[in-house]
Amino acid sequence: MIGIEHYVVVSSILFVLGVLGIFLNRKNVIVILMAIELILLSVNINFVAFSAFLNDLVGQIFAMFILTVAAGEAAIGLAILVIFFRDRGTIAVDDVNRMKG
Amino acid sequence: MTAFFESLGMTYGWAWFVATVCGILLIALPLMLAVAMVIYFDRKIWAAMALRRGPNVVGPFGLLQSFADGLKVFLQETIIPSAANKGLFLIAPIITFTVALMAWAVVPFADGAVLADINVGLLYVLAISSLGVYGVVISGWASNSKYPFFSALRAAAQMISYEVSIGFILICVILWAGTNNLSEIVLAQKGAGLGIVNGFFFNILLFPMWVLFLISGMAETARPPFDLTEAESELVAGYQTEYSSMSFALFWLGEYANVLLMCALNTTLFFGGWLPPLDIGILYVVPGFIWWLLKTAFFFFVFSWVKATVPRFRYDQLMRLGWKIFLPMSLLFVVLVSGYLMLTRYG
Amino acid sequence: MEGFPILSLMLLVPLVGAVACLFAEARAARMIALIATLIDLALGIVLWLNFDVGGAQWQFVERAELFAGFSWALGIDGIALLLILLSVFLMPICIGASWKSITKRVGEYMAAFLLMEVLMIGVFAAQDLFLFYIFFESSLIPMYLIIGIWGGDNRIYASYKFFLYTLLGSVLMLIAMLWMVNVAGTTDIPTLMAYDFPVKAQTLLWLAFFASFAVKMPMWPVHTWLPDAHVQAPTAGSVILAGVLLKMGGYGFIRFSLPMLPEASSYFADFVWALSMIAVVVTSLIALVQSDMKKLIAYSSVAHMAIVTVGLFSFNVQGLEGSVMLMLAHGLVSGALFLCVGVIYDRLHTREIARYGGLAVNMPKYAVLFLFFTMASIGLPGTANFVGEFLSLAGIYQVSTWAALICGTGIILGAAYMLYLYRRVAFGEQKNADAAALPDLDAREWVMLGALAAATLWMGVYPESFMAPMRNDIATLEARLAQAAPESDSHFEMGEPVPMADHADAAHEAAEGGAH
Amino acid sequence: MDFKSSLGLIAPEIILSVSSLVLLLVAAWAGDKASRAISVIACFVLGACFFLVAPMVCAGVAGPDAVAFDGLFTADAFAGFAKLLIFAATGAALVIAPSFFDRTRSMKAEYPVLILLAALGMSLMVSATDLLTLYIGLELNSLASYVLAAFLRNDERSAEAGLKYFVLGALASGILLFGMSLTYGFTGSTDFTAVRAALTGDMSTGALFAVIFVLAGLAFKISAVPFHMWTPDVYEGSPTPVTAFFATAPKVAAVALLMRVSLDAFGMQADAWRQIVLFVALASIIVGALGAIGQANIKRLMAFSSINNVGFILIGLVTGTVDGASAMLVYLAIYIAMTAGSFIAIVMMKDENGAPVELIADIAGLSRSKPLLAACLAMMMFSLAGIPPLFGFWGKFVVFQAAVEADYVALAAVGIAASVIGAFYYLKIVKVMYFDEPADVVKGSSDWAHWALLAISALFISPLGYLLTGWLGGVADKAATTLFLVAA
Amino acid sequence: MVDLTQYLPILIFLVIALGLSGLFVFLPMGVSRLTGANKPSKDKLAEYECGFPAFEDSRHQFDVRFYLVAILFIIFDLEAAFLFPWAVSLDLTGWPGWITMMVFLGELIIGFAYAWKKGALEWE
Repeated sequence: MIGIEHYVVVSSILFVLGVLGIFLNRKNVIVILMAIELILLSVNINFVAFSAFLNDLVGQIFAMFILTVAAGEAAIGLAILVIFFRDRGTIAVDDVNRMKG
Repeated sequence: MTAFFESLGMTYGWAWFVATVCGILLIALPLMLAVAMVIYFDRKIWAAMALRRGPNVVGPFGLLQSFADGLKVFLQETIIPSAANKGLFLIAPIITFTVALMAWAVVPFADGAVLADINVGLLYVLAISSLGVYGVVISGWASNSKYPFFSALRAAAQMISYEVSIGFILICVILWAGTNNLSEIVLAQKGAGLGIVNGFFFNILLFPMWVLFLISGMAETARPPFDLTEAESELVAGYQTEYSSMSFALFWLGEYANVLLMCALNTTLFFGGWLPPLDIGILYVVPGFIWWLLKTAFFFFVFSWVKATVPRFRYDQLMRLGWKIFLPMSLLFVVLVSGYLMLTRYG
Repeated sequence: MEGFPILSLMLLVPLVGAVACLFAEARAARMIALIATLIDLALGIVLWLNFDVGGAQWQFVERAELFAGFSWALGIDGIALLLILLSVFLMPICIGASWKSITKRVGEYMAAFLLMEVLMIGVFAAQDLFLFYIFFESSLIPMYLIIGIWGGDNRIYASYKFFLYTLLGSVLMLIAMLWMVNVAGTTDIPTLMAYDFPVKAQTLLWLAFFASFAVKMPMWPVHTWLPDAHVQAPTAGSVILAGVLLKMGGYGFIRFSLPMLPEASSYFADFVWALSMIAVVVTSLIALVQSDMKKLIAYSSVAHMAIVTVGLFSFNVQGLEGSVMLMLAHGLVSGALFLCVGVIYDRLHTREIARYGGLAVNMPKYAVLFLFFTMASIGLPGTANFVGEFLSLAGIYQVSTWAALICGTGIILGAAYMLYLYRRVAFGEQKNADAAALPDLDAREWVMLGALAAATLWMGVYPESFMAPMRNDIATLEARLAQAAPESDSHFEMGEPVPMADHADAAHEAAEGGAH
Repeated sequence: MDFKSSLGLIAPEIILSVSSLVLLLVAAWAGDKASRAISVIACFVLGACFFLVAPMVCAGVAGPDAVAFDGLFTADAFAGFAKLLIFAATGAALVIAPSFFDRTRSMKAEYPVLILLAALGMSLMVSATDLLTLYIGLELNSLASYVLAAFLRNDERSAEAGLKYFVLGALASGILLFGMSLTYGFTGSTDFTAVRAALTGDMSTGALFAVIFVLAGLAFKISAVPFHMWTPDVYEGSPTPVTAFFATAPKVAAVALLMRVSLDAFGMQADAWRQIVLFVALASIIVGALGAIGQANIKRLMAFSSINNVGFILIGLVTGTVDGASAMLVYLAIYIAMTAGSFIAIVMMKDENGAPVELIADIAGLSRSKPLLAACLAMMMFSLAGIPPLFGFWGKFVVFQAAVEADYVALAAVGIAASVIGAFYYLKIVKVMYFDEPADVVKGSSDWAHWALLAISALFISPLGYLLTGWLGGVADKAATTLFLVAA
Repeated sequence: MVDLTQYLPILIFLVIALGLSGLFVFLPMGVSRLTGANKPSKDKLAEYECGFPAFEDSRHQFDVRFYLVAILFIIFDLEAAFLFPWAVSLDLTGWPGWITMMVFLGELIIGFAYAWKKGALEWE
């Protein structure tokens, strides 16, 4: 039988993939957006799994909220990306470098 | 059916499995057959409206035309353009067709005649039909060709635009029925209109929603007059331009399966599904499936009728209709329906 | 005078003056500053006259619970009185010294000086630990600006060094203060002075205070900011720096390290002596080779302050009295020496010793006064420094012969570099034509230097005027220290000095035994 | 608490949301020419909220009376205190914006709306006593902030700032969310009180991970080391009024949130997170101080300054006592005044074309051409460095006092010693303005609103600020006490 | 745990549907090889461009309005996601539930009106 650990492990793997996607990706900012979504989805897996496991609906409600916020976040991210692309003509990660300390 | 297979000496689990597989095949295969037939009827109706004959060579009255077409594409060469993303190019039609089939899993054909009687049936339908966009977008992208790409973008924008209003329309239905389960929605329509008409359409608050749903359904399935995705004069054959052979046919099949699904949903959500039109005892003698079939066939006729008679929309008109008319209207009706229910039923 | 908040008034007058100066143009700002400082001087004299010698330890006490944690508590004992007098005495002279030499941004300059005066008086008058800290630390800002804006060529480096050195020292002190207040439950300095902190904790506390006061003092080897700051600061800045700011360190030792942490002070006495001995000798030698007048005097300040520290850490009445006297004397004399440098710097715009020579010929009045202050700095009997140095050395001699010997050497070296300086500047042939043409002192300079000379003489000839107010306080301090005073090496044997380590142990035993 | 009284408790939030929505419509219909009017209205709205919250703070509201919606939301004095700071800082960000954007004609009517929405988000954050409310508030604030960072659409740096802020901010909320999901899983609830009750005794590894992830996510939001990388870039790239906003209000919100989460929800496991916070605090102080040294852009410098200051604030958290919490609140209040004042001064520095002056080299000799402006900025710098008698000293003082009282003497010593490094670069600004030869870049005048705000903040951080210590300390004590009251 | 067995048929359906459609795609490819209909050539495999060779990369920029539609869709679709559970439990939540949702819808409508006014829905 699939236990709660399995869900947590899967979500942890997705989470780590998402984080790695942000940091290792050198090509395209869109990929970063996808990595962020991946992180949020891993969290959702956690919430839904815990919710079912605990017999408590709050987790699923939380997941709904996360979905909504993720949508808003994606929308704003895309909008900013479009602005960036208009200004700079590229969305390569390495080109996000106009400011250096 | 499970009991039948159990009586053949199987354990419960196996019996259930075999029964389920049989049920699936009982849906999928007739569906494909039906698709072949409705393509034929589509062309026939269209021809009749234009005072033409339509297919009439293959078989009696040209009945076997679709099968001949099918055989032809089956034997054709599958061309994969050299610039295409091969894997995605082949996956796209698979997704389209699979998704088109999947949605049928929760459609009740008659009382109890449903493969998976899940409590979120309507959500499931909505979810699965959203996935259809993937097939379209992937095909347009994977073709790596200009016209399919534009077509795919247009198709995606169009589908998601109307999906929004469909969502709100469905909310109205759910509000009234108080459930997400399709069978229960059908049962809720029993005598819903003045105690005698089986169907939500006979309701001053839900009738406009039905009209919206019908039109949105056409737009959602990119049927004429909303077939901007394959407007020949602009986009050749749309996202399927680069496809050939059976891959091409799968889009075709999927599209018609979706059209049929829309007809079935019209039936199920607003016209009482398998119930007879009127809540009169004698009408219940006729099996539910027949009623369902008749109603669905009727809606298909409506679809063809519209296709034959209404000129194609421009893209901006299409988007305006979806976002500026349907969406506010359906939102308004969510408020009205729920408010009415609060005042009368729950308040 | 009972009940009249004279101390607050003394703080208020220059503060108001500072604000007024900010908005005044150059001429008016000078006048405002002079008037404000003179009023404060007058108030200071009133304070002195009303000080009840032999009366209560803390006089002119003001106390108002202002804000969370600490209060507006002012009050002075004899030592603070003397240092306040020194401050208010030097301030008009500083203003006078800047009368002509400062031409740019005069208003801000005067405001900074008046602010300095507020803070200096505040430091000496504060009776609340944190109030003291605020005054103590705040003095960095005006001094930083004075050096940085009106200083010499290398002023930025000097101002930074001054600021960061002293800040680093004092923040550590803040932690120590926080801890002490937390343990003792009060911020009242007189209470804290009688509070017995755990001996174990005292070590760290003492080091934290030491970090602050040693830098301020300045003690070798953290003195390096001082020559830079002096060299770059304008004349009046140097005067105030040498005259008063350095005394804050000494005052800190008297007020905090010694009475609040007697055991630790005793424990570290050897350490302080060692540093002081090194300082006296090393900085004197360095001073010998200086070619820049201000730098030379700055190093001499370090040496003098080292004698102050040995005096303080001799733990007996002579030493303590001597150090206070030396602080006062040094405030007057080094201030005067910087003024002397300023006088010729204003004329020739160089501090290079070699550029002068034979000034005695064309500037006789100047040469006389310069000679007087040179002699005072050396410790000529009859001047203030003699009293201070003699008492300090007498004090340290009672506990450590060796320290007294080496510090005495420093005084001889002091005579060497000061006389050498004087010879090069005032005597000899007039090899530089421009230096030979310098005019003598004008009336303004004469008044300034003359006043300082008079005060120096007074202190040297009749020190009792200054000893009397602090006698009781020193006695109290000595009594407080008695429980921990290090064992003397003088009375029992002549000969081998006790190695450092043993010394420390001895001090420990004494502390634990509470003997003596 | 029934529904109706719950609504009463969220009155400021209701006002904020309704007015921001209405103003959004006004912005859409009236267009950008109405932006000034909308800003003014938004200021009034914030003012109204301010005075709605103020009595609550003074009264020290706490306990069950302050809990709305079954524990989702708590409008206690602690939240109120933070809200006051947030509203004040937000108002400042509104006031200084128009003249900044006017030069490039980029003042959009949406600016005040976004600011209001961000304020609403922060207001929710500080009142959150449930992970769900926390998340919603945080995201509302973040989303508005991302847009604000990229507000100058034609400015490359602004777009880049927005993108960076977005990516790293989203990552931060992802980390935070993951921690929250684990918290939920291991405690079975999202309510702080229940989480606190569940997290007693020995903690499982999973719960430990939950705590670490949540704290890491929040550390991101307050730009504490090692999650500070975004700060300099975002501060530099964003339009200066937005930077001023970022440096003030969200800091308060995030710190208050961090306090509530760690002291309330994770309060029973203080030993588990104390080491982490301690490390983060020291690292922030040191990195913030060292990182600022080589900066040529004053906004970047202020970014490191904010990192540095966050470190000092966190020292209060390490103590985990009421005094520590109160000290944090006092520090925050003073920090807001100092930072807002500095940024107002920075906004006021314009060259002859009206373009903002951001390079430190360009403000050389400012004390000659603009003595008052230079004096104010110098005051802010000395205050940030913590030099008495300026009020900035008091913030550091109370924090270190709390640390010493809680027996973290070594921590306080290291922290305060590191503040000397910080003093170095604050002095640099003063040095450039006062000691260097004039560069004569800063020209142009500023409007009275800027001067007024600058005067207020300067007055607040001047020695006169000490007159407020009693009152400020009292209010902060009350607020901090309510935080612990809820926890108890 | 929630009873998920009722979803099992759907899973089986998915497998069968995938198999079926996969069969339809790949079987003809094999058949055409066998029948000899498979004769790819360079021109045949070129992408369709009304007979011309392709002028440019087909994946160039496209109209930003598609982004806008996508963004709007995401938001409205998720709003619908909140409505579904609300719609089936209206009898349980009562008036507070209804009012809350109306407030939510109101906010959404304001956003919608804003987007409309700002021209996000225009498609010229």
